[in-house]
Amino acid sequence: MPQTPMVDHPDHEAGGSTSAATPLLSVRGLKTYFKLDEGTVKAVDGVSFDLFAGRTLGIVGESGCGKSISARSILRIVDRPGKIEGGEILLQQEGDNENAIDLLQLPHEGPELRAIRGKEIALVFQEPMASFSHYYTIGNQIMEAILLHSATSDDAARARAIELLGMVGVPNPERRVDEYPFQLSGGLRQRVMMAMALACDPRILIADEPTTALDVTTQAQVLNLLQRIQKERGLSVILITHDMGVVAEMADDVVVMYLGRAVEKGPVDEIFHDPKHPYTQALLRSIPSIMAKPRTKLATIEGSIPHPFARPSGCPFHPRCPDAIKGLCDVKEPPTHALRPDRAVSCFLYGDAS
Amino acid sequence: MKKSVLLGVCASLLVGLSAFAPAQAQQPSANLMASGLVGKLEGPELILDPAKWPKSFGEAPDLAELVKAGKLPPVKDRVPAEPLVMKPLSEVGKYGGTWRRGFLGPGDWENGNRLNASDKLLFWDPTGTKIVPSVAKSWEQSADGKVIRVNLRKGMKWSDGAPFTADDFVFWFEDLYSNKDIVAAPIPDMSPGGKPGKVVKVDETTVEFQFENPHFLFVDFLAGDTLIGGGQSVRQSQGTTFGAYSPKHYLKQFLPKYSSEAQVNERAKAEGFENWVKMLHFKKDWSFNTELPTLGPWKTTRPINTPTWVLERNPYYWAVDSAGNQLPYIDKVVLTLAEDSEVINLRAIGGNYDMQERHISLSKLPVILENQQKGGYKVHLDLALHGSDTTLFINQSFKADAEVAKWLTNADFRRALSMGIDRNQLNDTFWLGIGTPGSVAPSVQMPQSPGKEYRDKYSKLDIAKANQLLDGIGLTKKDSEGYRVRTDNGERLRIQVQAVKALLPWPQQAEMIGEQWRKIGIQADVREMERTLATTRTRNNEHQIMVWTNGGTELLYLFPRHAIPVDPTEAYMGPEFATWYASNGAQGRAPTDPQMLKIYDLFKSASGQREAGDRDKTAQEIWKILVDQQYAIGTVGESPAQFGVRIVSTKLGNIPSRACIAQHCRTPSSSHAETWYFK
Amino acid sequence: MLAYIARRAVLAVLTMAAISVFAFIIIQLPPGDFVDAYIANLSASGSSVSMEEAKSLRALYGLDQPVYVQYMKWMSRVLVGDFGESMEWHRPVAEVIGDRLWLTIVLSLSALMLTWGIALPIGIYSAVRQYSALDYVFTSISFIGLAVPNFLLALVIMYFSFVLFGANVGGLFSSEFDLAPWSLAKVWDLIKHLPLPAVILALAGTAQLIRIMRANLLDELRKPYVVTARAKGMPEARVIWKYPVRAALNPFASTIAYLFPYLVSGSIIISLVLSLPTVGPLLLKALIAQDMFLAGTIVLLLGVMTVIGTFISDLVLMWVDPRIRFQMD
Amino acid sequence: MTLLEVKGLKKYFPIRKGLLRKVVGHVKAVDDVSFTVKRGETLALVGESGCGKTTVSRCIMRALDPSAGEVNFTLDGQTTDLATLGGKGLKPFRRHLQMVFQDPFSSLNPRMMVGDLIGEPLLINGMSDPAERRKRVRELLDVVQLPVEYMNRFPHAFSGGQRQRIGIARALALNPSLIVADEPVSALDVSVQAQIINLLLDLQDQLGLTYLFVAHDLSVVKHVSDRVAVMYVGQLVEIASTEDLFHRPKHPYTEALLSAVPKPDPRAKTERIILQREVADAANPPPGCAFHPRCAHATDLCRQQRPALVDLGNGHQVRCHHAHVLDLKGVGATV
Repeated sequence: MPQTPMVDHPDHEAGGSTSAATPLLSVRGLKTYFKLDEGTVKAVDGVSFDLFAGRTLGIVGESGCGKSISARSILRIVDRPGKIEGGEILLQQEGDNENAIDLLQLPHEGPELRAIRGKEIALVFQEPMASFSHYYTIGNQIMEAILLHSATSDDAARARAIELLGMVGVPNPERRVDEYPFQLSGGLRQRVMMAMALACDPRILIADEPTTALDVTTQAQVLNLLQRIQKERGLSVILITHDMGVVAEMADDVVVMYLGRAVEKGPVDEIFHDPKHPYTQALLRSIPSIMAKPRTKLATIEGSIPHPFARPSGCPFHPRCPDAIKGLCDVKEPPTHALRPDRAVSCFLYGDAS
Repeated sequence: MKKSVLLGVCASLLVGLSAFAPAQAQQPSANLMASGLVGKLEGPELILDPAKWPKSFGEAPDLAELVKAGKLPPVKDRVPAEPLVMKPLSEVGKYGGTWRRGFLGPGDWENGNRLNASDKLLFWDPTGTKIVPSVAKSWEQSADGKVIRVNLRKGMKWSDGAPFTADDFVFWFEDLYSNKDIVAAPIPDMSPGGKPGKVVKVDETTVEFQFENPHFLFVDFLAGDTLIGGGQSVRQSQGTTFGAYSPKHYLKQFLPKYSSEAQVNERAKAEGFENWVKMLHFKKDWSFNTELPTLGPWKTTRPINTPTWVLERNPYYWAVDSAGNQLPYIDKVVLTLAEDSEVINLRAIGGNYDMQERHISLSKLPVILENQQKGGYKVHLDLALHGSDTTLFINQSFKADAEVAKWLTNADFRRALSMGIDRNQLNDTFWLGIGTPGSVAPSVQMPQSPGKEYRDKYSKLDIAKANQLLDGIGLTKKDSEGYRVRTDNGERLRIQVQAVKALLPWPQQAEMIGEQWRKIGIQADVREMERTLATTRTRNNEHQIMVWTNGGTELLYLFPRHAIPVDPTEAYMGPEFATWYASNGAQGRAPTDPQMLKIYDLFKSASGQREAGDRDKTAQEIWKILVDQQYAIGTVGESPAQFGVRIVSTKLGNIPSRACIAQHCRTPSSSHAETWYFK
Repeated sequence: MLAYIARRAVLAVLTMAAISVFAFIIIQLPPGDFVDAYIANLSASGSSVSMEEAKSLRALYGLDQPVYVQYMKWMSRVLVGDFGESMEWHRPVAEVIGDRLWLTIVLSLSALMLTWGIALPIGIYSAVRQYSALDYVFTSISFIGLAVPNFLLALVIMYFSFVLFGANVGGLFSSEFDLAPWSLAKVWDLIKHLPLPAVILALAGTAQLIRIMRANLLDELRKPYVVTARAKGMPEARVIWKYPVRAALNPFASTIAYLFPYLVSGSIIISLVLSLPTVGPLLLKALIAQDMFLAGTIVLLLGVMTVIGTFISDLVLMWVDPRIRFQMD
Repeated sequence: MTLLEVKGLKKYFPIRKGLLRKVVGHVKAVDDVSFTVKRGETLALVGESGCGKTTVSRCIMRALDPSAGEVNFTLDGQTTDLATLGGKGLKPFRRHLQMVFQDPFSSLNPRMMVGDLIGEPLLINGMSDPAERRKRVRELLDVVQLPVEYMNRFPHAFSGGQRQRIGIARALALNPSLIVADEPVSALDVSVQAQIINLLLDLQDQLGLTYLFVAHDLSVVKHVSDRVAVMYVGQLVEIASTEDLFHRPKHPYTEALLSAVPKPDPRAKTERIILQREVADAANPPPGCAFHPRCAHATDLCRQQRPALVDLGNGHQVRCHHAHVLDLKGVGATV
């Protein structure tokens, strides 16, 4: 059983209303598969989670766990040969709490879907260098986003772009607007990325590893900015990261993913202080900590993440799991067990499946 | 190098395509004569008896128009009082038509020159063995051989209408030939025994060539493709100034003598030439300068250095048919530029040329025959008169490797090499069986032929005899692979054979010969070379054996260099000896081989022999020694390989079934293209 | 930026000077000279040149002088725009090349436009619809196009156009227009003759370009900025054209360097086979004939074109790729 | 017991401009860096991207030629300045200095089998007997805890962690004295990262290795190093024992760096110090202290005079004018 001290913190302080409210975005049983010659990679395999208005949902996991593909699936911009094979992505309509539209039901590449991209749900992601084209100025690329979703003039769009740049803390926005992405430092680029994402006032911001490529001090700046903007605009954020530190600092709710499955969900404090799933527990133990004593060894998870083609049978974590039950975990996939409305774990150790 | 690769590919592709040809085209060999492809040597008949000459003249309709318009004098005033009268081969022809031909650019100037070769003073009959009049009406030689008198045609005119007289000869001799700025040194043709001769005007229509020594060969020279006898078209183009006459009335304006050097130089500058000499070379070149007065049947109206070289009828041409119609019948010759000879072959097969023999490749014969009907042409095979298209010239002055030199200069060694060649295999493979295997000696049809036995002597495959000879001279030891070894160091004796891809695929042929020589234990190292490299090496005496044609040797005295090393320009049998000979012993090296010395003696003695018959006998003697000594090894000759595959439109009339293709015949001119016509 | 351009310009001029020396040396490298080549050529075709003729020819062409004298004389003329006279063509080199240069440029340009016009859309399609049926079709065709040497194709097409249609093969003009001065009718005649050689010339290039475009674009399509653009809600076609295609085209700017000499020479082998009056065969002939000034000038021209091409390609790269523009200094 | 002494190391890259490509300035990538590494210890070199830490490691490995300074390497009691040696002179030292790279994917030749990859340095250094070599490779695989049968596989068959183990085995092949590890775990997943960190610690204990550990992740550094050197814009700003540096930082930059690290505990309510502006340009550093434009404690002195690296005792060196008076927060302070 987990060694982390069990602390009773039923509710996250900012998340009091989670169970009652309708989620702004609800992902249900999402499946995104890549059919390759070598076999099918189930990058996302039946993942469900909810994003509530004004909150930050952290999706955390190691490489290959499907967190980025989940994010792209929401916008339906998964690269071929990836294909969404099933599930629902329910987006609550603005000003309408009852009816949600299922994004997966919208026509492929149709105008309805495009109207949602960028306008309703915006994306900021890793590698701010590569996320911009080097052939156009940042102004051009921000204005493009504005002009796509509103019938404004070029001049108005430009003014708005400058305003946005100022808002995200880019110094000299009037000058910077005509610069190219490669002329900016990594931190500034990520700010510009953020400005571009915010161009059309989206309700949801998906930030996919927004600070991974940045230095710590810059990361701190960007995370601060993200928090500020969220507060100012009441944004709902999906923060995708592998950095447990970032999740701990930023998220209200957390989804832990492993090999395409959500193994555990819950409020951030519970995930860190009362992890249920053996993977979450092991992961937390293996993080090097700045507070550790020098030259202390870390607890490790045996083995390595399986190759996507060699996905283990049963529970995907069972070969590395210290608590694996032979004949069960390696045979059957564990169901998701809801401990509470906002707390779930996918493991045979819980509930009455065993 | 790249080009030869390309041509190889093209050729093999065409050969590949020719596999579709019906079987009848595959084996023309045995029944060659019966195939109808090889006819008899024939051409128009010259009517030399003035009594039989026509009294009135006809002319081409377009000229008649000009006469009517007053732009041209009437035909009777244009044709000389003593014209050359020819009875066309079959019938009197009709005027008109354009003769379409292909050429390869300015480097292919001979393509057009040869159509105009009747501008020589004397010429050959269609068999290529008898001298007949051409520009000159007649000739006489003094008994001592020192004076040759040439009688011109009364009333003969240049193509611009100006009279053609003895002054044009004197002008050439004094103002051009004797001008050191234009001609650097006197030519042997004009200087028998090293003493320069001169040209003297006797009267308007009589010229004498006078020499201090007897020059019995001079008449032959005037008829041959020589510097003196070649005619204006060929000998006064491409920066050279030979021939025997020149249009004084036109060219004098470009000479300092008739104004001043400053004046002509100024004009040269104004016209974009470096100096007056360069201007003169351009102005006297009929293929570039359309204004130049000429004597040929056609004159250039669009110069050679354009995509189409156009020749149009000379309105003052001095020959008429037996009915009195001024020749030529054909209005125009259009030579279209092809970037490559493969294209010429393909276009000829496509029926795009009316008569083309130049650049047509023997290897394409099957395809050519297959498309006769469709292309609307007929194929004639004109067999050459020289002995060997592919000749192995063995360098007698080689000295870079003493051991190799020792063998190259050994007669039995050379005989063995010759007997080690399977000429039938070569003939079947590369000549489609059409050629005749044999030595270097010319065809028995030629008066200088030493006889059939010399076509065959040492020139039949006889491995046993060859091995016996090689053993006999001491090359008895062999290495593990059966090759004979050198006597100096015991290593394998390797003989280098350098070959160029030119007239025939010589490198491949040399490889085949090398294979054949395995049986006599001789290792041949074939070196394929670019043409200029090969000739430069031979000039530097670096080659051991050079593969080349012996074309032109059918008349030994007119073009001896492929038979005897006398001209350093091409002396594959011994460059050092040629230098020695040409410099009268001042340079080079004298041969020690008594047989070689005897050949030189015989060759020199010929110019002192008064009777043609005696000179022919001397030539036969020379050939006997040449064949006996095998300084050059003949393989296959008397073939149509060198421009002897003639594709002629079925629309053309008066076409000879076989034409003389020897060098002195100036193919196709000796069959007088001016008598051909479009039916 | 100006300093950069100036520096490149100075380098270009120096390179050209070096090229002129190299061009001359290359032309002089093979043994013998124009007269040797001339004699060998005539001898092989049954005519002859005597010692005397050879001597006067050498004097006429100045071949009896030392090489450096010949070079200096040539260069002093080249510098004032006179490239000397072709020994074989007996016309000023500029004139000999000039006639063919325009035809070559017209031909090469049409081949080029054809290449780009076909290859770019197909390349883009193949990349965007990777592994679709049509992609496989295009891929197979372009591999065949790459594998078959285009002169072979030219030969086959020529053979069949003769066998099937009895068509006059090769050339850029009908015989009646060969002689005619330039006129609308002649231009039309040229236009009628252009497609076959242009298609053949374009073919291998097209196949190659399809492959390059496809590979470049596949690379670009995987880059995050494409996802960014999609996430903005841009229509797919606009995403592809504005971003990855623009980036995939970038490497083509550098091909301009090779383009320029190609514009001048055309394809030598194809021109030979199809008997096109372009500069390529002229160069080949001039080299074989050792027509010094003609060959030298063409080699020089090709060198200069390469230098200019490189220079222009640098400028174009600078213009299309802001990174280069801003990171130059 | 000093194994490596870096003294006054400088590496300047010239900036050329204009028609004649004149040198108009220098990027001072490494500007007067001095430190020592004792035998058997781990010195971590930390700093943000562009601070010069990788350039320092390359100058030590002599992949780059230092512009000035000494790289004294002590072997069998004999000290040699590697900075002055040429290619031939360096050769005997190469085997004693080995490197472990960040990216285990690109640093291994994909066409060589693991056995050959690890055996290659042995072969180059004269172990020509294949059987002997195989024996050593086996030992090495054992040391890095990989199954021996992996010898005959190609690197692509392995996960990132396994590849990094192969890279480590390769570096260990010649029994080096010093291993320069350049971000050895930053490309790895968390769960695997822990394994490699532990392995590096174990190896050091077993084999008495000395590490120069170049990294940007302070959490990792905390786990592996005995001492830490912090770089900022080409200069060392602070060196101290790990304990001292993390818990009692003396340089405002170190303090900011430490505070910026996200703590994996939602309850740890750290006050993050958000540095203003961007890192200074190494081609054109500000006068005085390079950090002053971003420093909350900067005074006129800081703007005018460049501080020297001062030893505060206990080997704790700081480059700050106000080091003695500032009261800075370390990581321990909040727990």
